[in-house]
Amino acid sequence: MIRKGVEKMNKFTKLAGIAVLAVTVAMPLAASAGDRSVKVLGWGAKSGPLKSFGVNSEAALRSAIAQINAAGGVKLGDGSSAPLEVVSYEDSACKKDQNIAILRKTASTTDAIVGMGATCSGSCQAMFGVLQKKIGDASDSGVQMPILSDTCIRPGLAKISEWAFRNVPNEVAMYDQLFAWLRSENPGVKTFSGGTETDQGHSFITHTAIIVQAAVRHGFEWVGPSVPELGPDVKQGMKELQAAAKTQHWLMGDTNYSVQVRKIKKQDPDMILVSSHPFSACGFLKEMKRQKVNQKLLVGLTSSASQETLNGCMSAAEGLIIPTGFAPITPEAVSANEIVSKAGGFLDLHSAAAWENAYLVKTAVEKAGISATSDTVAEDRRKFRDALASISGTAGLIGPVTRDGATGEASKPYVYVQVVNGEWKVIHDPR
Amino acid sequence: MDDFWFEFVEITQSVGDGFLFGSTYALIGIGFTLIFGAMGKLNIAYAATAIAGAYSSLAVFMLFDVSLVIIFIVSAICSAILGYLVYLACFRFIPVHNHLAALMASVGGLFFIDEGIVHATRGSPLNFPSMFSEAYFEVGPYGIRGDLLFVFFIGLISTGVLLYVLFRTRLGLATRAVAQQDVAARLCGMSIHSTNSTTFAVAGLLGGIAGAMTAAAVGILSPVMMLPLTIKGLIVTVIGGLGSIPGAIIAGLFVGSFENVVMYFRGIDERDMYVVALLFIFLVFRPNGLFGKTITRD
Amino acid sequence: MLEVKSLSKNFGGVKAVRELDLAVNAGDIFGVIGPNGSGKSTLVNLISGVFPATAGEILFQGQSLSSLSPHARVKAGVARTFQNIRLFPGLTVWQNLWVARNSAEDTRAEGISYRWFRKSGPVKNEIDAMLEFSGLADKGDELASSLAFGEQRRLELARAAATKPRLLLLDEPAAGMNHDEIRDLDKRIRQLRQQGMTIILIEHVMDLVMGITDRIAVLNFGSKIAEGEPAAIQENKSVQEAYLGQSDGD
Amino acid sequence: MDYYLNLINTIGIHTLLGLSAYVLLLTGQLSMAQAGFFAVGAYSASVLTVIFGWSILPAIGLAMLITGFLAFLVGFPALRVRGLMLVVATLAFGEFVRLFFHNFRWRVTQDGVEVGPDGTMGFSEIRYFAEHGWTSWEVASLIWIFVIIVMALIWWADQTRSGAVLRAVGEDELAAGTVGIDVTVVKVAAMTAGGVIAGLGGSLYAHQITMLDHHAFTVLLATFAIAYPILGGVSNVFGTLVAVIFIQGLLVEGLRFLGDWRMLLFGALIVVVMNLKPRGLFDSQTLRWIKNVLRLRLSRRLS
Repeated sequence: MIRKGVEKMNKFTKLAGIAVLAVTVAMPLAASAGDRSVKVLGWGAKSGPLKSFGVNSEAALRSAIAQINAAGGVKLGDGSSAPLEVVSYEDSACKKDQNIAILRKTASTTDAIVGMGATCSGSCQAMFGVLQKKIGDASDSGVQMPILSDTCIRPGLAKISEWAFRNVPNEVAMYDQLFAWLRSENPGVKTFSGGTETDQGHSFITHTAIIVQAAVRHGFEWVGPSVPELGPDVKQGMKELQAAAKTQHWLMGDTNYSVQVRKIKKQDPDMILVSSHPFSACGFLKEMKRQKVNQKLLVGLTSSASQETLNGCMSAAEGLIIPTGFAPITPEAVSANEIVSKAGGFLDLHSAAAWENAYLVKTAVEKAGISATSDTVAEDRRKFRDALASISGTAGLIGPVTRDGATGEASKPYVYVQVVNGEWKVIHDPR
Repeated sequence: MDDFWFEFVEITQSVGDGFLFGSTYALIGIGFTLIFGAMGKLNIAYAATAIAGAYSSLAVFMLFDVSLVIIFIVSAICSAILGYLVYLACFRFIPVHNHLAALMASVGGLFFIDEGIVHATRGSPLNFPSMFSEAYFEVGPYGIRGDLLFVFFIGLISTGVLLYVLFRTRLGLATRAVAQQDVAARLCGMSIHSTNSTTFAVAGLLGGIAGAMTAAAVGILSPVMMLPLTIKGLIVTVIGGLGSIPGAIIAGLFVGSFENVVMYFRGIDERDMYVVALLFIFLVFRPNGLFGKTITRD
Repeated sequence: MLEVKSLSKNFGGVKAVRELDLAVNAGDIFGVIGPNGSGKSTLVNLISGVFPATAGEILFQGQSLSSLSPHARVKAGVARTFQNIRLFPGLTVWQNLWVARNSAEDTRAEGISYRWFRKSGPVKNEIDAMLEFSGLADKGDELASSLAFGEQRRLELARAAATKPRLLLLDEPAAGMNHDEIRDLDKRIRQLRQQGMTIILIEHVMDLVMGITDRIAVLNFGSKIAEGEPAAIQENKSVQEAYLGQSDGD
Repeated sequence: MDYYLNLINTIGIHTLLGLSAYVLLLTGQLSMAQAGFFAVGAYSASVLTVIFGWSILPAIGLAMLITGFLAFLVGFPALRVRGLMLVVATLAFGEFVRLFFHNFRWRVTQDGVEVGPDGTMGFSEIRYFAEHGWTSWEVASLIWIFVIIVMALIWWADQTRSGAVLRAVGEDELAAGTVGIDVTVVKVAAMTAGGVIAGLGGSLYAHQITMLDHHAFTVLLATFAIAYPILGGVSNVFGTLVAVIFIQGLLVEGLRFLGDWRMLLFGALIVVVMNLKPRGLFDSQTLRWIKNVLRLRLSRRLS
């Protein structure tokens, strides 16, 4: 198990080196190409504990755009074609004020027609709040800048502003499907319980409002602390559940999970939910292993379907099932995966979305027919935004993505992956 | 009656786990205490050096396959070196009586170490080999984690060694002399700086063990552990009474079990609030902590 | 003026002051002498309220000080200096006096700026007078920390005097001074007495004490072993015993 | 332009945060509670504008009062401890406030949508400025009017005797007591003033950032609060401003071109500065230097 870890580590370092090269080479290329270029600006967490998010997304975005440019760039309004250019990829450190700073910087000091960020749902929530809420609302002095995000996954964020768009999986459908499938696959599994990290908005809300209800919906029986209000509908009994199950929840930075695990073990569920980021998910899983909890099924949060989980607790995570918006199952996905890992990143559900976003931008630009000159930036942004809103579907890496212009949300295909022998394996493909 | 018995078992179990886990807090607390005792200053970067030590030992472990004992030693040594570097960077060249500057510098050190680790690992949590995690003794209704027991004993041993060094050796004598009367000590021809740097190194050794122990007990290393550990360590130091090693140990074990009990009854959202409240209670009723002595100078 | 009734102070087991009785008349310069560790400084700290007495009472002009905090005692009219000088090093000489001056009774003396106040503030004249008194007139705007040792002592004396006390406690003001400085100090203390202050002088330097005081109390091991006119004290057997073999007192 | 105004606003808000710690530092109290007060100010002002639909100014005013009162209450127990005990005690208080808001729920339905603080999910869409069509210029001027007023007041207080008294307490409490300064009053007053200023900063921050949750008010923010006056030096109120510009302007925004290395350099530079200028970037000697330069300029002009 350690051995694998070693290889992984060494691979990181190699790839990191290549990444630096790739980026340094890519930048001048993008700059020099043609007199006109369609500018985009990206940002994410490139420092702080969530560094990997930013690094992976940047690698994906840059490689995808390089690929697009290699294939001739994008068509402009006047029929000519121009390359896409990543003005820069900023580090927002997952901080609200820095995200807002970068947004305003992008909007006011660059010709970028779309901002592609950012890591951390809380930061996005703040950032979206700075945007103009309704298009063309003169009384609203919010920033008018289209944002296309790959990582702000907390439910229902894009509705904050009509300028905000996301390309994140629809977790409600994703988990609904997951438990329907698990139900049919494992008739023996009846009861379930589990916990989440209460200081991370996304994990917390997804667990208590979506995942648990979805499990209930498909006939699994909640054996945690009794919550009579719990029901099959999204958010049904959410507050009661949050209150009742607080003694089996944890925090992202926790080091001791003995009480939580003991409580869950005592309930002896067939299926255990660990709705948490790798940092604490690993701690929790390891504690479960120590206390020899013997569940039949182990279900995780989509954010944990990443390399970090394997780095953290390969063996303890064995058998962990997670629905995710990405897996190298289609030719496109496989090749994208190779390209991005050459660029020093890993393709997971977030960075894959970043890759898709590059192509989404291409489609929207060509639909909008922008002129990409420095004096038409404002109207280009507006055109781009409307085009983006009008797109009802694109080809994602693992299948068609349908978009809803009104809410700015996407509904992506997804697959179910499981940790098998220390690797992510696709165990079911509902597409 | 039956479920009462059950509850009782569960509660005592939680207390036990917390108690064992508290030994990591205790070690961090001792580190703060040592440095405070020697210089009257707070080295905020201390817990960070501890974790950093564990990280570097992990790197060693990944490069060549070594036994767990080695890991602890490596971690201790690395953290000792880091501790010394922190001393050089944040304390050595700052005027002795300028506490604010030293405090701020050590904060800078914390940021630097934290971000440095993130930079090296992309912030990804890393698997830390937990020694005999299979050893899980079932004593009647109770379960005792072998590795936590081990952690606890390592904690005891290192503390014992530390106390011996402090009260039975010349170095310890010097340290305590400097701590009590640095001017007088200087007059006796002791070099404040060498004494202080050794103190930092010794504290670092301890921190390295604490870091490795925490990592082993959790099973992973991640940068998000750093800040909570720092805060817990500080709380433990104050509850134990600034500058009192036995105080720090007892406070550490106590806080560990206390927070577990609160966790058991009140849940995660209130756990830390109660720990903080505990600190306030101490500050109100025992402003000098468990073993703190009132220092009166005119 | 000041009455100390069976005053005691214990630090843990140590009895620093035991069952002490004193009576100081208004306008006197009252000397307190005694070997090191005889409880002289403790007495000052008790009167100025640095720490509370274990037992006994301190009456100042008939009212008890026991319940008052240090600053309240200053307002009541009791000021002090410290054996180891305690100025506000970061403040200018003038500010040191300023801070002390106003807190006596009138607090309305706020100004627009330090410079303005320094030129034409309500109590400017009095503070300048104190500056004169301390002989630091030309150093008013320098930081207290930049002063020489002797100057610092003078400033501290002036600062204590600036609070307009009726009773002034001087804790070894001559410590570490040379003869000229001591003569100078002697002059200053007499000046203060002329301004109507009662003074308690704690000192090792015998010729200063003997020359200036009206009455002297001798402490040993925290209790009074003698009291009387300087001349009488010099004759006193027990005092001589107390000081026998005592090589200190400069 | 918008970006630079935004940066200027951030600098203004953090200056207020730093000044709230500066006032306490003058009396020798190193308080890690400022982030807590900042949070209280932020949440109360936002609740007033979002839930009660108040206009911004009265909301800020009441938020300042609330925070000030809280700080006043905290002031008394804070007297019992000093030095590092105070640091940890106030740190604990800040954490307590943070954890309180982590659990703080107050949801009301306004024309169909739920608004208000929602525990971990935070308190989003505090869009008073945008909704009322404030331009970035207007926002910036509002913030900086407050900043200038506060700086002017503190600068002035520092000139008057009150300032001298604050510093006297900071330098030697015992001596201060024995020259008739009521140390209790001074310290509690300073704590209250610090609270009011932090409350002001917080309420401006909330409306600038539009979204609050407990992550924003961690020990990190408390550390920044004390870092500004320490880095800037307490010899002068402008030191704090200089430090804020140094950290927010240079280290955070200015070093963006360094990419991943930016935050790494952040800590290192703090260490370097503290070693080179332990009494702060803007300490008395720097001040003297500047004065001399100005005087030279003047004399040259005159001659």
